[in-house]
Amino acid sequence: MIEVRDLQVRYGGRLVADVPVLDVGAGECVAIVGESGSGKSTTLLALLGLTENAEISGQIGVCGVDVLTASPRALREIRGARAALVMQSPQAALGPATRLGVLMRRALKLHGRDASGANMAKAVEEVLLDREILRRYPHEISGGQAQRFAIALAIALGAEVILADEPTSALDVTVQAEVVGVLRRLREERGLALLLVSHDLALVSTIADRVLVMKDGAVVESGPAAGVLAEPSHPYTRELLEALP
Amino acid sequence: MTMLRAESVTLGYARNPVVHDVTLDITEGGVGLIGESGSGKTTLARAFLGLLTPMSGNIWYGDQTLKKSDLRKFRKDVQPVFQAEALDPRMRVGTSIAEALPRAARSRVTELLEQVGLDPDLATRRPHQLSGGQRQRVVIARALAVGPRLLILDEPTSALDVTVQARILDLLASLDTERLLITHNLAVVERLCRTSHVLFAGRVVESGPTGDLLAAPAHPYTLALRDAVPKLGGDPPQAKGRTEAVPAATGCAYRLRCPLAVPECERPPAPRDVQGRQVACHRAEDVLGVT
Amino acid sequence: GGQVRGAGGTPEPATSTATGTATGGQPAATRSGQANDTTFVYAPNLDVVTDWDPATSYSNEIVALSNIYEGLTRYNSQTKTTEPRLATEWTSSGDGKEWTFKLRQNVKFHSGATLDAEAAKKAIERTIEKKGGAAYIWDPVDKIEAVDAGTLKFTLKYASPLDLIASSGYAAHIYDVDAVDADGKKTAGTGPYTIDSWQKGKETELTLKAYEGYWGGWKPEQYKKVAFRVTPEITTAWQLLQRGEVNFVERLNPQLFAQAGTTQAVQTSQSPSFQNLLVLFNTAEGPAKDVRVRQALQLAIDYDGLAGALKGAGLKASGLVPQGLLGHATGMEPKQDLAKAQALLAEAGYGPDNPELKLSMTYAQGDEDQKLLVTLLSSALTKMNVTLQAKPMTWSAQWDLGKKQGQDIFVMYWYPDYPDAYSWFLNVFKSADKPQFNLSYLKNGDIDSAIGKLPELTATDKAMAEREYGELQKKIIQEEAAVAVPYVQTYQRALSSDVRGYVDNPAYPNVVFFYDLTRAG
Amino acid sequence: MTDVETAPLRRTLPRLPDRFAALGAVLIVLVVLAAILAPWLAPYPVDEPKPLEALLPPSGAHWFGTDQVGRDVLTRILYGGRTSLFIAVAVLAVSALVGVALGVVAGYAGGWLRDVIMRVTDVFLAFPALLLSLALAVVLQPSVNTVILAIAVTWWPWYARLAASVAASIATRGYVDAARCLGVPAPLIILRHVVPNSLTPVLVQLSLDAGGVILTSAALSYLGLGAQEPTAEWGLMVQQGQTLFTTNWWVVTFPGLAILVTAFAFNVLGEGLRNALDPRRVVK
Amino acid sequence: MLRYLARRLGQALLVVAGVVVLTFVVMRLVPGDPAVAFAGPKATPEQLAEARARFGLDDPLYVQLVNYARDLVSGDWGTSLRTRQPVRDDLYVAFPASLELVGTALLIAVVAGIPIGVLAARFKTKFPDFGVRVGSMLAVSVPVFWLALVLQTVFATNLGWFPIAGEYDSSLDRTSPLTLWTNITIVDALITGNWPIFTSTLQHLVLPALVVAAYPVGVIAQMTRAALIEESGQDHARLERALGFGETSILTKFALRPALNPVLSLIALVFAYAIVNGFLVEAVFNWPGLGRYAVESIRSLDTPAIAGVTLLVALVYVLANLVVDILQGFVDPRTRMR
Ligand SMILES: Nc1ncnc2c1ncn2[C@@H]1O[C@H](COP(=O)(O)OP(=O)(O)OP(=O)(O)O)[C@@H](O)[C@H]1O
Ligand SMILES: Nc1ncnc2c1ncn2[C@@H]1O[C@H](COP(=O)(O)OP(=O)(O)OP(=O)(O)O)[C@@H](O)[C@H]1O
Ligand SMILES: [Mg+2]
Ligand SMILES: [Mg+2]
Ligand code: NI
Repeated sequence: MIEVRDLQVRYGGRLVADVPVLDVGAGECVAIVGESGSGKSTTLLALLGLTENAEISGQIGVCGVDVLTASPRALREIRGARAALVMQSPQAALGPATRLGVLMRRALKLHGRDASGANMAKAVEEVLLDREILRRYPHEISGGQAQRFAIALAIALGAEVILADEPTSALDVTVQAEVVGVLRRLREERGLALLLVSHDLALVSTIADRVLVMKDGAVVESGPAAGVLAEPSHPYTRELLEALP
Repeated sequence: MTMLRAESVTLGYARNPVVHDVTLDITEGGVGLIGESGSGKTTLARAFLGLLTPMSGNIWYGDQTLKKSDLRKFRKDVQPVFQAEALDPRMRVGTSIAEALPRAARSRVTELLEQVGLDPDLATRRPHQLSGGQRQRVVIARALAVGPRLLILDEPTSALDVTVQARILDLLASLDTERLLITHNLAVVERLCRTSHVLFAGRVVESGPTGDLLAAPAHPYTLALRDAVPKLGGDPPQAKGRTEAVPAATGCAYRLRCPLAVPECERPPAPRDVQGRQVACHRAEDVLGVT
Repeated sequence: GGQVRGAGGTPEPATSTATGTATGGQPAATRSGQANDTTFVYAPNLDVVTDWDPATSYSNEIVALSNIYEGLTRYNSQTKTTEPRLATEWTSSGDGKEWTFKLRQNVKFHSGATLDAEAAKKAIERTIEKKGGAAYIWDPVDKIEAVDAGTLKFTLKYASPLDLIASSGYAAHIYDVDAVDADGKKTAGTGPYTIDSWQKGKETELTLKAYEGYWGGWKPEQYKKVAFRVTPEITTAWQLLQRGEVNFVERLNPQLFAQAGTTQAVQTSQSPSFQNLLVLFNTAEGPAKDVRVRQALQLAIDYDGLAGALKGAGLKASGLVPQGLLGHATGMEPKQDLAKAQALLAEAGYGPDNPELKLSMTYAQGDEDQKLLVTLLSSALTKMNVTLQAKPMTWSAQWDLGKKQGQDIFVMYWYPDYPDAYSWFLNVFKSADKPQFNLSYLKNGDIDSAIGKLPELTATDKAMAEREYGELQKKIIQEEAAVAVPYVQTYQRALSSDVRGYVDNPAYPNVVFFYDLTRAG
Repeated sequence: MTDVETAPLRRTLPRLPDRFAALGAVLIVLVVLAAILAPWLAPYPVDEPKPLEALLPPSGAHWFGTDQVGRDVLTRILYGGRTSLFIAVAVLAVSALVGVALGVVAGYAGGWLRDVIMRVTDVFLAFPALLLSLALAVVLQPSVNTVILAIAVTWWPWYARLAASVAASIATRGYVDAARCLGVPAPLIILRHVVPNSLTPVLVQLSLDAGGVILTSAALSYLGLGAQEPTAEWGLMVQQGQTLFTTNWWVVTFPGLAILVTAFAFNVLGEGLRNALDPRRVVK
Repeated sequence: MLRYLARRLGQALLVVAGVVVLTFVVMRLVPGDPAVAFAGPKATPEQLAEARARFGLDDPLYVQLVNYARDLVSGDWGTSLRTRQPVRDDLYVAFPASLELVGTALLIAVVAGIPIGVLAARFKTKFPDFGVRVGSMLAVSVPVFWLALVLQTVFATNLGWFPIAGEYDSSLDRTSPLTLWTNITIVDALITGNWPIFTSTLQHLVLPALVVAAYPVGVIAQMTRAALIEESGQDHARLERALGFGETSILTKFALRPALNPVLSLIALVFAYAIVNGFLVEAVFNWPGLGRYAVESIRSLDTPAIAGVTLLVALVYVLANLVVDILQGFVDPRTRMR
């Protein structure tokens, strides 16, 4: 689903993300962890070509499309339809003046998908939301609902991979549990690939197959989740683990 | 010994109560205040600091209500450590710390900075030139400047990276002041507080010794909270009940989310003693049975 | 339900466009029709009518009312005599205290009533009673008698030129006292026009239509409709005139007037007025109490520069009384003389080597010509270490202050209510305990008594009166130096070139007698 | 009112975001220099009418021609800049001082005090600046000082509102609470913390408003309610030349352009500063 | 929502009360005696006394204020010293004409300003954006009275494309008289199907409306641009991009509505501003509106008339703000919560 080689992202010449290898296969869940400013979000956005005024080098393949050389049109076609994004701040990620249903219908039409009410309701119900939510505005729903709706969008569009940038860090733990639960279920039932960015090692350890640890833009350690967490080889990873209560 | 005590306080903004009839003692050994976002933790903290006047009820400082007490002494005794924008962005941090010190005692700034583990040279910097952890240390230093007996800590570390967070917690643990710690991180309370109170929708739903509380919650909300925390390498956290429902306006505020709710819950539960804890739940015994 | 704009108006028979077919907004004014279909459009710069009552009216509405109402006589500024109007002939007794007017026969008011001596008597008596506006002009009248239907006899308290008084543009109208309507719905005059429609605040505020029963009768080439289109901006008015959208503009600036002289579609008319500018010095208080200061100020005014900058809109004055009126004095043209002014100031203890002299001055807000005077005078005085603190004010504020003697120099225009020089002397220079228009606060017994004799002289011995006027002006201007008279305004009118028969009559400022006009070919 | 990001001034001030703002800065420097150096730059005395040289068209001797009493238009435009800038500075200084003082107190104190002050500003705000200035200018004698007073009377509430909203948001910041808990008295907190941190948006607003004040004062003078003869003022010049526009275009064109250029320069610079200092906009 | 409305209304009423007091205070400070202005320059002392009594100028100030407020409420806005008509009647004629002019101008401003803003935001930092920024900045910086003169001279006098002045050809009053319903000429002409007056009014409107529209077009374009750029930098725009929407459809489909919120609140302000700008323009174009009325009233120190205009404009402003507040609820659902 995602194949990254020698990715380097620079802002004004400053290297902020340097990822030699990052692969996510179908049905797989890969997590990127690291401290604030270590380049996690940047990496994620670069995958969809969403960074603004950044210089990017290397190779990025998403669902078989070479992101760096693809035409804007081709890029737009994979965005949403095949690779979907879920962001950190739940409500801010939804346009304030657009009803959720309207947003979903527009997105479905854009990609030529079935925009019938039934189809939309089905997607919404799949993430344990009431179909009535489609008539609401973003400010009328809670954070957890917003995140689940973002996931529902991906489902309705038939995305094959979900890129999630700290999807639960703005939520309470009880709500976080619910969102994580939905993600996990989708992965199991639909074989969705998941690329998850988080700073919560404990959370990552519970759902990710593989983990990348980033510090100051560089990947300092990567490997199967269990292995990395059990026997960290890099001192920074060790420090992270020790800091956990 | 109780230093500060909230007695049946109702707090709110512009006549909308957000904290209802809460009674809470700040006792020795650290007190934790846990609750989800918007449950009124900060509001309560501001009332303890005398920054917010209760709509009803009283804050007792020793044997006097806060309104009548000697505010100068109170200010010396109780100091806050907040997270957000706790430092004036245009003031050198040294000046910020010295703000409360008498002119003669300005030299203590160096001493204070060293006490919180900072290089005294940093005194001439402005907040934006410091890292998040350094900033938080400055805030603590400023609070310590007047020699308080009690620190009121409102999410002192939640915006920090875990590694930095751990060091700040160490620093806090090493201080010999009393503390009221507000957080939604259960692990933090476990470490720093002997007693804890769980707040839900502006009401204390459960209080007791932190260890007991987390080992065997007696309130369904405490239980959900505990089980939702991911454990390193453990199973994915579980959601118990519905998380989205807004707090109920009548009866038990938690009943719309509660997996154990029964018709009886439409009657507001009074706090009662269950196995050494104060719990406001009709089904506390059943909850204890689950754990 | 809706109401039709210009209610009371008479819509033209709707031949072309009642509601349907669009005519595409061609300016309808340019549509040619028969001559008597055309509307004569007058472009006033302010309100057309503020008072519909002919007894008290004392403002801009003189233009409209002079075409709706008539007096017993009318002043002819070219022959300088009064001419018959509602009175066909009149005689006065030798002592000037008894006047008999013969009234025109077969004159009907707009109300339908017939004009007779009784009606005329009632009208004048009502005007006197109302005490509004210019009613004071009838002050000499002691008694009015309707001798018979066609004869009106006045007995006066003191000799006065009653034929002149009766020609006044204000307060001398003869009207049907029972038909007066202050709301402007109907008119009570005998004149050639009546109201067609009136709506305050609209662009075309007032339209008049011919009174078919007018005693003078109607010819096809006369204008039977008149519209007043309020146009405050001179340039706009000028452009509308060029386009033929208006026919008459009462005043342009010198530059536009010059341009008008060379524009095909436009003709111009220029004639001296009876309105002059008075610069009154405070003779009672302050630094100007010193006659030398007043004389210096007189000499500091750049009379020729002012007249030059006015480019014909004003003519250098000679004395207080404008040309064309009995009492006008020739050879009194003032001249600037800065050296002499400086010398006088030095004598009075001012000037470059002495302390600064500050003089306060008030003048009319928004009057370009007065502003010109201020600009020139203040820059001339600055060089003599005199600072002119000139304040433009609205009339009422300026006048309020003036009545309290609050300024050193008061600038205003003066014109007579009826064409007689007496007005300048009686109102402006006769002493008064409570100043009304005596804003130089002059108090001189000799002058007062000389002024008192003027009406009788005018009525009885014109040559003697002429001499007395000359003497008085010398006293007031040269000896007392109570006033400087920089210029007499010149009326500069512009009108469409196809209008015939326009004669400017300065006795009726800004009035166009529409009945006298015809439209060429 | 939106709350305003109070980016520390020091960090961002020197950098203007783009060439557009730089253009404004350059224009302003030119306008200000021209005004300051007017006595040296002007080719003729400012107030010496020569009626016989009235209305000369632009030529080598009079670049912008002469006016209706024969004064050099270029000279009067240069001096007019002094009048306009003086008015702008005075108005903004007065309104900012009054407005910020009241606003900060209202915003910090909150409660009924804030309500009272805000209702009063609402009343003043209900009058568009020009309108109340009109009414005031009628009441007082028209002059430059009247214009300053009249405009300031309608302008301060904007600053009061802005300062109140900024101060209210600052009053909830942690450092203000901290200072209160340390026992710092309220007046000191206002002076030490609230005012300095409220200044950035006020400064931005000041630069944005300069153009507006210049336009308003010109409009008042144009209506005859502002500067008076013989003061050189652009709005007055337009008004006096108005009837001459079709015959002597230069009398109106140049003063009008002067207003346009100056207001433009200030507006551009103001926008630039706002973009640099205050990315989130304050709706005025 | 209802409670919010009620509170908002209460606030508005409070402001109106303040406006009345302030107007009264300002007007009582006028040095020229209104009685003098009414009775005319050559009035006798008796006439003056009568005028004083008529205006109640001999009562104590607070009595005058109470009377003033009571009269206002009962619809008596005083009598104009200049026109000698009830001020309310004068305003009733003048205000609709202003509304016509300002309304047209605002229509132009919205119809032109918002698309221009969208264009600039779409091509931000490119040439069209630069053009829009310079253009809109010039539009807000131009002195309207000057612009009015220039446009009138160029397009009416020299080129003859448009009529020079006036609201419509007044000779049409005779050929096709207009039935009044709203007193707003163009609206009445439209609803009664009076095409000659309609087209004539339209032609006469073009130049003055363009002049009045200059400032609103400028600010609306600027504000739209800025709000759109801000909105398109928000998190939700990133999600929309991630869903595959193009820049243009993000701007028009998602960002525009929330961005209109600040634009809307601006319109209330701009509306009042435009009425006042009309004061400067109406005189030049001889538009029979409030502005011309105000300017003439000011020149003749017509206190009741000035007070009337001031009050009316302030009321309109308060009302406009109220309407905008309510409208905002429709444009941006978030604001309904308050
Ligand atoms: N648009 C941008 N322009 C310039 N620098 C940027 C931009 N976006 C991010 N950066 C910089 O790139 C670095 C990496 O940022 P990034 O957002 O990827 O970190 P992160 O790991 O997601 O951190 P966090 O946990 O705080 O979200 C940071 O130093 C940040 O300042
Ligand atoms: N200044 C304020 N004005 C009005 N309402 C407020 C204010 N501050 C907080 N509230 C409201 O009071 C309630 C409790 O807020 P409080 O800040 O005490 O919650 P909290 O428990 O500290 O939440 P968090 O974990 O997010 O900090 C919330 O519903 C909040 O919206
Ligand atoms: Mg990030
Ligand atoms: Mg909080
Ligand atoms: Ni026309």
